Amino acid sequence: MKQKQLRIALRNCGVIDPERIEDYIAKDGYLALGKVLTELTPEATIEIIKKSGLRGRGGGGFPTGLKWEITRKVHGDQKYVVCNADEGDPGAFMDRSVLEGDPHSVLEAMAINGYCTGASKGLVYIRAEYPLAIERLKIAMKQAREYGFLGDQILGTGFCFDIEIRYGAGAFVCGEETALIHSMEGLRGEPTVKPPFPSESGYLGKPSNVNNVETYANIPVIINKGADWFASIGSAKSKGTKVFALAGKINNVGLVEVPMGTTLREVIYEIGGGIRDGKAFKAAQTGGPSGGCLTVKHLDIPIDYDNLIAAGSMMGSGGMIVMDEDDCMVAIAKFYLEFTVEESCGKCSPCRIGNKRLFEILEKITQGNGILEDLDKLKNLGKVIIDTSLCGLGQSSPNPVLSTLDNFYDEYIDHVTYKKCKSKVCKSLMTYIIDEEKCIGCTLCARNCPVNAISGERKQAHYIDPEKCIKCGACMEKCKFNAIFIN
Amino acid sequence: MTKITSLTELKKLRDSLKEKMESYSLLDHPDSIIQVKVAMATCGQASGARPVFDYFKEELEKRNIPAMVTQTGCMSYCYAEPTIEVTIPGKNPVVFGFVNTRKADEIIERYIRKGELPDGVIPVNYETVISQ
Amino acid sequence: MELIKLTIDGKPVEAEKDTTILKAAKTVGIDIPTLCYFQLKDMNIENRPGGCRICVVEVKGRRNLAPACTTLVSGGMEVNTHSIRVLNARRTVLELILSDHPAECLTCAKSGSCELQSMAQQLGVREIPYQGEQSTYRKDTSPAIIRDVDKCIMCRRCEMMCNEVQTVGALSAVNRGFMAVVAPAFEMNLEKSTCTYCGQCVSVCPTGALTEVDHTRNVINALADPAKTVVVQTAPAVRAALGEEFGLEPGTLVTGKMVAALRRLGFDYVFDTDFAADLTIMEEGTELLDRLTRYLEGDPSVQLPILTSCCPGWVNFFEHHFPELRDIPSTAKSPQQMFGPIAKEYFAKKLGIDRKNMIVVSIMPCLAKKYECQRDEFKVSGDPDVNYSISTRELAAFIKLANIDFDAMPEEEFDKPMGESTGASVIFGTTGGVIEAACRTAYELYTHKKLAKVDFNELRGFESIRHATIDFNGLLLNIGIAHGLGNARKLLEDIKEGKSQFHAIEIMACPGGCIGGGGQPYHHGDSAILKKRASALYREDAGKPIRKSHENPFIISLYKEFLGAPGSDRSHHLLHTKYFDRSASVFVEE
Amino acid sequence: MAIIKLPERKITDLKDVCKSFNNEKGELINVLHKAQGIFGYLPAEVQEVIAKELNLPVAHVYGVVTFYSFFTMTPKGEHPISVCLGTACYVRGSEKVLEEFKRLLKIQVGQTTADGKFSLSCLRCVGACGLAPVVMVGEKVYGRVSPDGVKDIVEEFNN
Repeated sequence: MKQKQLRIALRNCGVIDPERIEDYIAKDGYLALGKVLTELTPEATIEIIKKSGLRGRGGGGFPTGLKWEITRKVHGDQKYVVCNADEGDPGAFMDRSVLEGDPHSVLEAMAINGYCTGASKGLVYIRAEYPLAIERLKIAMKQAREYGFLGDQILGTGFCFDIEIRYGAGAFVCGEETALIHSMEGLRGEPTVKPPFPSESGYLGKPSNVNNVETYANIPVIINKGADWFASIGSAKSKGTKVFALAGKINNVGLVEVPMGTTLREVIYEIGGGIRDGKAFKAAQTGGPSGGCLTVKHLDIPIDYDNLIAAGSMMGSGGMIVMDEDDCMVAIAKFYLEFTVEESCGKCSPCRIGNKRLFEILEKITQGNGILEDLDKLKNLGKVIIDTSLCGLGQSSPNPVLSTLDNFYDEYIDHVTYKKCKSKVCKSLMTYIIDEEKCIGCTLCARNCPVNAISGERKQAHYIDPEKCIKCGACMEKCKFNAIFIN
Repeated sequence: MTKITSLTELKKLRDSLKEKMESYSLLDHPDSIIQVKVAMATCGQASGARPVFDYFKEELEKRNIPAMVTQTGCMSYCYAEPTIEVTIPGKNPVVFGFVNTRKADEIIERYIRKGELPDGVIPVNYETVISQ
Repeated sequence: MELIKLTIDGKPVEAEKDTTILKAAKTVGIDIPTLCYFQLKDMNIENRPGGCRICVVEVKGRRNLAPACTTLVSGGMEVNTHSIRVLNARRTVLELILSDHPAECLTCAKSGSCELQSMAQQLGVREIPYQGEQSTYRKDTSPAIIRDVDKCIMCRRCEMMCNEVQTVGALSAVNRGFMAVVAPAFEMNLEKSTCTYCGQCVSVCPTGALTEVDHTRNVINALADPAKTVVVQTAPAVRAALGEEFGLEPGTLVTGKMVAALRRLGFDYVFDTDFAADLTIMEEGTELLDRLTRYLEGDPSVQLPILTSCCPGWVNFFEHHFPELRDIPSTAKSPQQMFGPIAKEYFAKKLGIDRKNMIVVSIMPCLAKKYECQRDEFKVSGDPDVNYSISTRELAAFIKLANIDFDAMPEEEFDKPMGESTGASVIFGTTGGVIEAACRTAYELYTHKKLAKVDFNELRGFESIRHATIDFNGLLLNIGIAHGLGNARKLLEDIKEGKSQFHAIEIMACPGGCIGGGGQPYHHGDSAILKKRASALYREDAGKPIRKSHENPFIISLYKEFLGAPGSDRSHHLLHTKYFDRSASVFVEE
Repeated sequence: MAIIKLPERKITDLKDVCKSFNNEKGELINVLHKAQGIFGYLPAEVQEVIAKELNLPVAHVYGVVTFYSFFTMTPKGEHPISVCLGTACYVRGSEKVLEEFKRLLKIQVGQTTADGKFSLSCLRCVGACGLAPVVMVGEKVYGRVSPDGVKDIVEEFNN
């Protein structure tokens, strides 16, 4: 049977020993570098990447070859190749897996990029939260230098290229390329207005090509197997494969690499093994805090850059969190906004204040204090934040709200008008009630209530005072007669 | 270690390394050997891959089974960590999930020694591109 | 230059390459509102973080709105600056900013000159629909500046002035997200930081987040106290800017009206800091000539260049940042602090009153002066030589408070004797003025010849670092001028490395000199205003009968009668000072 | 300025770190990482030393320290506990795990227990989503933690 998954970026993960360069060489490692250095001009190499149709895997989907070409064409005495390994989307771990499982593929691709753009220095910006990936990257760099794949006169040619590591320090916004560059320069990771793009003025004001880990991991294979081969995989405008970190309420949590154009249904049911505990699929959040949710009606659309945007979400870096009937979409939207509020750099006002206000409105709604007008406010505010924010973080932060409003408006109405959370997530909207029929008056619940909200005589039906109840659920857990339920 | 100074040299090295690796899994080859790969990315290590790795190394030696135990990156079955892959010469590699030392013992005794498949086998669900 | 064609609001526009939409729009009479954006042309000062997002405009074909202040024009661009989408976004953004801003307009020090307030007016905000938590911080009061950063809107102008223009580095953006704000390290009090009190942060702050410490009430109390004789001195730059607060054109000289108003406010004597500036020239000029002569004679103990010392922000700067060079500036006190002891040690005695019963008030374009007059070395048994320093802005408010119709004031003269001054002292208020005044005197004292031409045009202008060579009858004197502390830093680095070619350097902390001081009416980024103020001072100088400090008759008699000669023991005691190492001592090891 | 007490040996180490990065301003974040490694946290004094060594305004150093969540100005507990609140962990109930830690240790997020043993913080995704919910104690990762399992983790370090 033909498998749904095709591993290109992950081709060596779980196959080779990442700490042995010999394993990588045996798998044709550094062959692509050798090939471009000895047989191809930088222009010809860029042409291959352009023709392959590879687009940036970090989220934006900008054509990789074009980016390389721009960096090549900008004049500069010194240029830089930057690898963005600041994988900050919660629930995404593609880049970590590549760096931990196949670090050489990234180093090789960066060297190829250096050759193409005229850069002699590479920088990997990696999260400090990834100690193992850092360790393996360091080992790989050392080995590559020993074999002469990094350093001076690589493979006997005149090409010199070496790589340094720069550490992130816990700021999601540093995944944005201008912020990343400022962070590498030892500054606050605040983004700046583009243009100028890093390709023109990047690290230390020099032309810098920034690509993400997964993008680089594709490069050696494209060189080895050719642009046409790569372009034959995927959909019309999105070529190759995409790695997703499949997580959440799914049976087979894991890394998934599928050709572009695979449907959500195939990913969730055929690869992911369906929803846990046989529950119903409700939504899949792609693109993390910048993305939106895909619902049942999106199950059969082919996943690629453009279709996801059309569906109100985005590819993002590849996190895919699956949610089931027990997840409250208002609470999920609030969760993402809380993240954005915490991670906003604070530079521009719509993101700094707007997201906070979005969060506050959502909090009000989940606490049962929302009014219908709040939903209009969410929409207007969300649109303005997208329209006016400085960087990609702010320009996408309202997506979880707008997309849940689009797809789960009923749930918002439940919260706002009927003060109900059907998924029983929003505590403030729950009432614990004792079924008089079932209660035998054992007093166990009353004795376990931390706030003495339960009253009643022994052997008579008890009653929970909703004013006092803090909805901790202790009574329900203790009741042996299933007499307590949530309304 | 000597530096590789040309593409030809690189290809030569690749060929010899490839040949050596392949020889491990060839039935009747003098170098053939049992190969155990343990997925040791962060997830794997967090769910206990390290003791499993050590266990295989020590036990296979103790039990006189010529084998090579190596670490590898993420096999991407995160839900079933720790995962390992066992290759017996002449056979297709088999991936096992939820491996602890007890399971490891079962794998050694039942699969490696006797060739019986115990529970916990994860069917491979992907194709991997061959780079050339 | 490559010209780019685009349309803005349907109007065809031609703009040079690398022009922003904001600037291109201005050329066709379209004024896009801005908030964080700030520019002082000709001084290379620009703040465009693109952070407030008020200036967003719609660019055809672009997914989101573009900030006009940072987006460059491109060929064929179609810009709409007031579509419904733009207007809605712009107002919403402002509403958001206001939702995190205390609604304290009624009691805010900045009310009436607050850019945020005007923006709310301009965009027609009538309610703030997005209510929620407001970010709150500790209020911080220093001797000169109050930080009420609840009102900070993160425009980053102060940070830019403090770091890029002044290179003081006292302020930085700290924290992130909703709690992001501009503050000193560890959110410590400004007083403990390396702040020089130059006040440039205050002068560019669009809201009431940074304001001066207001001493008007102390002055009112002193005026109301019959036991006190209250003397006021007015700095040169004040007269060139005060009128702006009363709706007069920038550059209108209001010297006479100001004097009249001060009299009506009840000051017993209305004197002029200009007189003290003449005194400064006598002391500083003599010191310069002395050092120069000894230097030329080969005295190895003499270091050149000599640096002016009349700017307290500048003094604070080298005490904090270049303490190792603190022997190089002139030891002459600033005019404000020369005025103090002459008032309290000479004039008070003449009046037969105790110095404690004399209150000296100064009207200054400056905030650092507030700190300067509080320095311990400028006190006698705890009694400060200058009691209170209030800014040009505070004076204007005071005049309004006292129901004085400023415009109706007659032109009056300063009191004698400390109101007598020369043209040389008036130009102290602008960059290059002090050194020009010094040259006028030093030339004549050195060469014993009359200056053929009093104006030294080569020393004037707004270029950030200027130099000129003045011919002292064969002796070629290299003069350097810097305004703005960042420019001063460059000259100091050269001195430190032994590369400086100058004999004398004038330094003013504020861009433009005192006319652009932190206590002046807000120029809101319009550098034309600064130029007009400067030309007003040169005008007053040109119109003065006496234009050289050493010819000031009161100065001559003061030396004869009281001080002896410039550089005498008494002059040293009263008119000179010393400097301290105020660099941060970092740690004591265990 | 402040009178500061820091062990001399550690100050020397810190200065060596700065030197190893050629006292370059651009290396500030690398220096801060190492400094936090030496001191466990970044008190004002340490930032003063770094500012001086790298010739930066201390306000700038503080601005950077407060921007990145990895840097802390308060000493962490002997065993810093971080509960992952990444999406995968969140949908699998990490909030309840966090609540249980708070209840058991009687501290809030960002605080350290009175005996200095534990400190509690949240983090966003360690990338071990397969094991959600995930808790880290120091460098050690615990996967599939339930509220009931919290007690065992705390016990493990209490002895």
